[in-house]
Amino acid sequence: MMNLAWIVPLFPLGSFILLLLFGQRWKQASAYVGIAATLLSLLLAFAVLVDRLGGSTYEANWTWMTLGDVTLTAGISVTALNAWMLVVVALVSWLVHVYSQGYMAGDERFSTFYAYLGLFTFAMLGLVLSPNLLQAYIFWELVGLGSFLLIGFYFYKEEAKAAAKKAFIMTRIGDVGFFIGMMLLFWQTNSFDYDDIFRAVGDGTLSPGMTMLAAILIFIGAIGKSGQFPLHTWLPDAMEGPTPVSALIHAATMVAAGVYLVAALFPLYEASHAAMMTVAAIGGVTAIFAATIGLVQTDIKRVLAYSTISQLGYMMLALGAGSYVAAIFHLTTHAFFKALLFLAAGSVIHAVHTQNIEEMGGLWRRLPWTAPLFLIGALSISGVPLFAGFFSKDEILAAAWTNGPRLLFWLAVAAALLTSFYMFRLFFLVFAGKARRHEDAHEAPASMVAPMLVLGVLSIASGYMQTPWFGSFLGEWLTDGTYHHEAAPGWIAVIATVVSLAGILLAWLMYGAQKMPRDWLSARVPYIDELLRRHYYIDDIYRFTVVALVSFISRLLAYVDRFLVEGLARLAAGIVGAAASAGSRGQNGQVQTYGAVTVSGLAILVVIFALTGGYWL
Amino acid sequence: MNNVWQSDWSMMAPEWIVLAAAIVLLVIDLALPSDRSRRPLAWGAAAAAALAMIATAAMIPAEPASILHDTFRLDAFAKAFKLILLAGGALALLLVAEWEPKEGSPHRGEFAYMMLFALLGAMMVASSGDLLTLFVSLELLSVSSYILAGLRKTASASNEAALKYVINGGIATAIMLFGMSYVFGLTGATNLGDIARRLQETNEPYMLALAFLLLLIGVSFKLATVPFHMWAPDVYEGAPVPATAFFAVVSKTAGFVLLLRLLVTMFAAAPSEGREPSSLLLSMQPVITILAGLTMIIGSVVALRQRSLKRLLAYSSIAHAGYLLAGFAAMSWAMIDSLWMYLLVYTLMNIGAFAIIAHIVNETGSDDLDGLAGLYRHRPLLAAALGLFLLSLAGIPGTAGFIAKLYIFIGLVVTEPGHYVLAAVMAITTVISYVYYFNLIVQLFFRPTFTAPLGRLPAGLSTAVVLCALGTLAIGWAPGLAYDVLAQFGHFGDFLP
Amino acid sequence: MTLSAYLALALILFCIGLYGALTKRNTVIVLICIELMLNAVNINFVAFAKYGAHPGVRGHVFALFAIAVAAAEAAVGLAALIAFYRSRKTVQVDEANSLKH
Amino acid sequence: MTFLSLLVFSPLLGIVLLMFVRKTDAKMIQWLGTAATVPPLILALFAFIQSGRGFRLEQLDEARDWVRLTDLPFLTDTAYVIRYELGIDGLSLVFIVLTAVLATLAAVASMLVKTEKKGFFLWLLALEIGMLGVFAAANFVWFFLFLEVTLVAMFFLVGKWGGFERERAAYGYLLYNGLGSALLLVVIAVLIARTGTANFALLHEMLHNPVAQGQWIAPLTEEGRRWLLGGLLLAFAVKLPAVPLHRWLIRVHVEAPPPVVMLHAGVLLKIAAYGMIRFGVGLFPDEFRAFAGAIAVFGVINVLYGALLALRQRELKHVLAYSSVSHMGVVLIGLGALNEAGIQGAVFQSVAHGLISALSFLLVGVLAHRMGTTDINRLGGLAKAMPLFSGYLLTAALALLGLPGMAGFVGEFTSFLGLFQTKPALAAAGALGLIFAAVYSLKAILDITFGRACDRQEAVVGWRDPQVSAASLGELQGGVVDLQAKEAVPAFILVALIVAVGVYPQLLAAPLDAVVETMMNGLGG
Repeated sequence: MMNLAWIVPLFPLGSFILLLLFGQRWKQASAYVGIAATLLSLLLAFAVLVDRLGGSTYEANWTWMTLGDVTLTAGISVTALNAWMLVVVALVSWLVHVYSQGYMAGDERFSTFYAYLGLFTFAMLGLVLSPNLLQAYIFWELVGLGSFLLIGFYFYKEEAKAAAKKAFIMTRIGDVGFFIGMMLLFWQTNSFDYDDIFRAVGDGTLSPGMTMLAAILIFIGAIGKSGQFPLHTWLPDAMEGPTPVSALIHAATMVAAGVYLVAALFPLYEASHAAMMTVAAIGGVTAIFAATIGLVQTDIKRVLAYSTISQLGYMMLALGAGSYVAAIFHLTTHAFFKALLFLAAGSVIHAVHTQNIEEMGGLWRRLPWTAPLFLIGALSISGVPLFAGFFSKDEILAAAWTNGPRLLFWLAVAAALLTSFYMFRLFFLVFAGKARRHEDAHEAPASMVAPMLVLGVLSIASGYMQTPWFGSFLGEWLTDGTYHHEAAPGWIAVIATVVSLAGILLAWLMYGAQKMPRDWLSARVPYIDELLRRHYYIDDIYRFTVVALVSFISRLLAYVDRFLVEGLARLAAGIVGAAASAGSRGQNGQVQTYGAVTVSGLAILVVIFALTGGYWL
Repeated sequence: MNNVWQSDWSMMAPEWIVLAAAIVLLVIDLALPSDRSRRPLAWGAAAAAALAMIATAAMIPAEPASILHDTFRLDAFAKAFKLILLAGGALALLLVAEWEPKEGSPHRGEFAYMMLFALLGAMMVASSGDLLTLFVSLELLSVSSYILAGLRKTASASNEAALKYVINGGIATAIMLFGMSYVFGLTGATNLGDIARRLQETNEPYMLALAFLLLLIGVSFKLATVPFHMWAPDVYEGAPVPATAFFAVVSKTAGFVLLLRLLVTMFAAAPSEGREPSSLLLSMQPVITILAGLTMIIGSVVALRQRSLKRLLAYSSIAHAGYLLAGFAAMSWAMIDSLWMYLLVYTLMNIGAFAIIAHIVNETGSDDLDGLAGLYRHRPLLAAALGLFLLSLAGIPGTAGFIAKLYIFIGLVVTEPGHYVLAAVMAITTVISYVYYFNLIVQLFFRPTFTAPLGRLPAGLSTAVVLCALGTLAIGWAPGLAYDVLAQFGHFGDFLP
Repeated sequence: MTLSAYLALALILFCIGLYGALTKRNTVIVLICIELMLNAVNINFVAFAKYGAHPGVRGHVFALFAIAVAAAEAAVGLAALIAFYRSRKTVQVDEANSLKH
Repeated sequence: MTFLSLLVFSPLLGIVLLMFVRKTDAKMIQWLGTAATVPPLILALFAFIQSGRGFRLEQLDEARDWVRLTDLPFLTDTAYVIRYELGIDGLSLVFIVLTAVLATLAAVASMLVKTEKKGFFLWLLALEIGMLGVFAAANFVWFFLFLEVTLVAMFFLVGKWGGFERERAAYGYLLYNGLGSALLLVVIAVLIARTGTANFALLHEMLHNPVAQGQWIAPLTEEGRRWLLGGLLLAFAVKLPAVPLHRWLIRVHVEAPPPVVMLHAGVLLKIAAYGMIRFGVGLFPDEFRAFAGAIAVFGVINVLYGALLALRQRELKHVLAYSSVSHMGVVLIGLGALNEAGIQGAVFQSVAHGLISALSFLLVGVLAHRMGTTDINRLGGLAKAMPLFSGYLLTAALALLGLPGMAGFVGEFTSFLGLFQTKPALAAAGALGLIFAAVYSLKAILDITFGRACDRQEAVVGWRDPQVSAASLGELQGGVVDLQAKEAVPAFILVALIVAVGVYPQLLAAPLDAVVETMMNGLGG
């Protein structure tokens, strides 16, 4: 089946094209096209995965472009990682397709929505199948396109417009880093193929300096796409998109692409300690940084967005700490529980028509399916034992302890505490307490609940792929059996459990039981509260530095263009014009002047001749 | 030496034709009642010029020869340039035929035969082998031209033009003659061949150089090049349009003929005081180069400010004289070839443009360039023809002007070292000239019209316009036509006596 | 008398003529000055014909032709002046300035 | 064979037929004018397909006697013989196909031109002849001849059918390009004078074969060659245009009628790229090396300068104009790289920008027609009223910013790939332009299509295009009309081509490969 893997992305592409052409006519039926296409993809992806379980790999290449003696190829490769990602992406995508049928019902651009979803799914599946950097870059940008289109889906909202633009541009900044890194690698190795690059890293063709430079540059791409500090600001704004989109793109798949990319290029990173440390440090900082902001958000989706950033930081930390398996493991579990959380949040929004958690409350009984499912997700992300998040997070903490700097480990622990706190702050504010408004809130239709159920199951079950007790299926598989679980100290699991429970307890005290005043901290250190509410002023810093600088240069150049460049041209024209006027005035109508000019011309020539004696010039 | 009566007078057939026609027309003009139209006389004159042209063409295969003690030479050079002079003359005479100044045209008969006399003078210049005949025929051209300029007796502009022409022409004649007297003094000969031979032995470099400069300045009057160009705009503006066309084309061609006959023949082998032993002509190359450059610049720059069409074309003709002088200054082997080609093309495109301007002046009495505004709307073909001539004057490919200019360029850069500065000046002034040529095109095609629609083009003008347009297009797209004719002259290998 | 004396005379005469032609306001004087320049040339021709390196009759002939041509030119010049006078009622050459720029 | 002559001059048939159509019969003129662009399109596509199937393009070479400037006895029989010579290779073919396609689409888009359609189409067809001829010429004189045909045709098209400042724009075009052409003419004259030939192949032979160099009429020193190449590059830099010689482009983009800009931005700017490759790299490979660094630097300056200025513009046409400057910088980057990837990149970028700018200006034309303005400040939220149009506009913006899967990416990617192998630091600086490209295109297009809908009356107050106003003011009373089928078809074709090239660049790479390889051999490596 692996040789058919190239068909997997084509189903959603077909859905995209069909819906673009006929969507207006099919209206609500468009959903079935999208669902069917992604289902086919999912089934085929499963088949590929099963095939891959046999242990073989598959790679196929076709000529994309010849440049003299260099042939650039396009192709697919099915490795353990790719096959795995294929299934995760296809699965989440399919679930979101199903969910959206209910969520987006009645929207006048319903078919367009499904078309865009198809485009995105196509790009994402293409990305994970790429055998070379160039192709990865192409799909990398295309998933960005899908994200951009879907964020701007409500185009008539100024906020959506701004968010879409911001998302594209911020990720583009990262992409340019990716682009340059990729080009440098090609310059050095004359190939974009992962295998060739790894070979060059291995045999020393690639100098250590260049390895580091390229790795870090490509990582900038990952920073942009995965919303890592300092290019994370687009991700919270991206919540302007419809909620299913947030679940699919900005939680489960696209934002994880950065993690995937670093994982796919892992041998390159492993060769450079500095690059690994960069990845780890950025990941660790992002994890704690985003978590702190998440504490004070009042928009349900923004809390989840910051949580996503934080969790992606975890994955980066894992990669930087050398635990490729932990990163992918967390990527997978996160995909499931974060998608679940978003879909549940979508269900809540669908029910109450607001995103402000201050206006919610007491929805536990009104949303009998959504609430428990949300709880599962929250427990999972908080790392409560027996839920999926616990296992993957534990793995990361262990990796950080054994390979990373101690500081990063403790940052990760602190982030874990914060995570469970803000997740349960969210949970209690939304579901517990008295119903504040929205007496008429009611549960979502089955098409929305069903995908959540599936994800709920996965949010628990997916953790058991890799546990201290039942063996490391995922690790073995991803590393072709060479995986050996590094025995981390047992106390790490204990600490993880303790901090997550502590966070939940604290949240319960403040928001559930309301035993503690909510402004306990903000009243004491208001400036910290302000700092967090303003997202550490990152947007403002950008506005006053980078944006100001660019617009200053731009204005400067505009003046140069208008006055210097145009001015020089006008000056030349002016000189000719002035000469014309002077010449015209010199023609004064006096015939004797004309004669005099002639005679003086003659005289000048004679005098020069007399002086130089014929040695002209 | 053969007797006068034994000379082969048939060699002068074109001259005889023109002379006879001029005298016959003169007589008819006297005899004809004053109320009869003189238009047929102009047509007759044009026919005579055309006939003379055919006669000249028929003589092309003949070996070079000379009669009258080598004062009249019929070499390839003479034939080639006579063809251009006659073509220009015939076309200008067509303009004369339709000349309708607002005070009436009582002197059209005179116009026709005076122009024939002037043409005769120009032809004789081309054939002269002697300083004396050269001088006399030049003066025939000049004096007739003064009269042509003043033919609108009652129009003050015409009078003023004639007066200015005479005064400046007189000064030019005196300067040139002064130069000739020095040449004569150094050699004691008046035959150009003799002069050239004896100059090789002269040891008076300063006097020789002075003579050269005097002659050069004297000739530059006819060429209308720096420093003797300033009369041209005034005279061109004041003179009747057919006369202006004649000055711009035939007079200028004659000037270049004179330049080649006089300066090249006499000084090509004369010694000089230069850094290395070379001829005086070559050592004077920098002077000519500078004058050519200045001419191009002044002509094309000052034209930018003109509103009168005639005056504009006057400056344009100065600029073109600069291009031609540049071709001369290069002194490559392509010199005479490229000048001939350029003058041929220049004749066609200029007369064509003047024919249409003549029509506008006839109809509106003004030659302001506003008169062109919106011409395209009522007279699209006329506008297209004028557009073609203007494009050709600007040297746009697809017209004859380009191919001629290209040849000048090639001549400029084929020498070692090449005249790159001059080529650059020529290139830049060409672009400057785009401004005023295209300004006219803008008037023709883009602007709305202000004036009453023009009437139909009369027969004489339309003949001229059609011929010129066909020539301009044909040489533009199939330059082989013209170059094959040029090849007949064997690169003027028999030019030097 | 040597050749150079004649040549100097001619040159001086030429310059006087030239000066007059370029400065005098009366057109008749201007035309006379042009005649002066042409006569300077004639002196040159005759002097060269008599004392030059190659004495002969050619110089005289040339001078005769020059005189004839000068006469023709003067005639046309005066005719032009008369026509000009008719339309402008002046013979001042500096008032012939309606055509300019 | 007369295939190429037929290809180049077939629009002449349309010109002749149009002469006989009544001025007022707008429908007939539109129909005939469009139909006249079809024969060259068919012939060009035929040649393209045939060459893809292994047909050797040299078989199409044509030569006919045209003029022999002189037959001086000391010259050889072939010296100074200028023949009418046409001949194409893969490089020319790519551009010819581009020209033919865009000409047809521009003719279709000309339906929005309402005044004096007859004259418009006459000049449009003349322009097409010129463009086709430029690429088909195998001889410097004919190359120049066709180049000047485009110059005159553009002068008329801009000066007569342009916006309010049309005459100024036309003059700017004329003078800048005239200077470029004049410089080019001097170079051509030197080459002809010294070698006695204007034929590309012969010139190549004369310049590179020591035996042939013995037949030179006058020597051409090393230094002389460098000057010639410098002149060539400067001449084409004006036409490209390279900063700081770009001001004319801005005005032409703004003032010219949109169908004309489609051809101008789409094809005419590419003549410069073509010329630099064909003559710069083709004739003076060794000397080109010395200039490569400077060209690359200018390329990067172009990219950044154009992009940074495009950021500030609030008039859509200005944005697109500066983006053209920026995109042509990528062409320079490719050339400056001077390797296979770079040169192919320059060609890709040329083609890509041709298609993309044609699409952009097709849409600009529609926008100006519907809204009476292209001022971004007066527009907004169009996606509601004109969803299809906005979709295409967004597609154009994405293509403009070099989205992978579209042609622009292939051009940029390949050019940068080239430069990264020779001057990585410079290339990295240039890559920053990719960010700015995203910013300016999205900013402009999203402000028009997304956000709050603009008030239509308010938008119209600022109309400035006299050509469209008369027609659109009448329609303004009614609602806004989305993209009509006849407008959508050309847009769709362009999008399809953009995507086709973007997805499968081998389509273009295949015909180019042999040409570029020959050039690389000339470069000695």
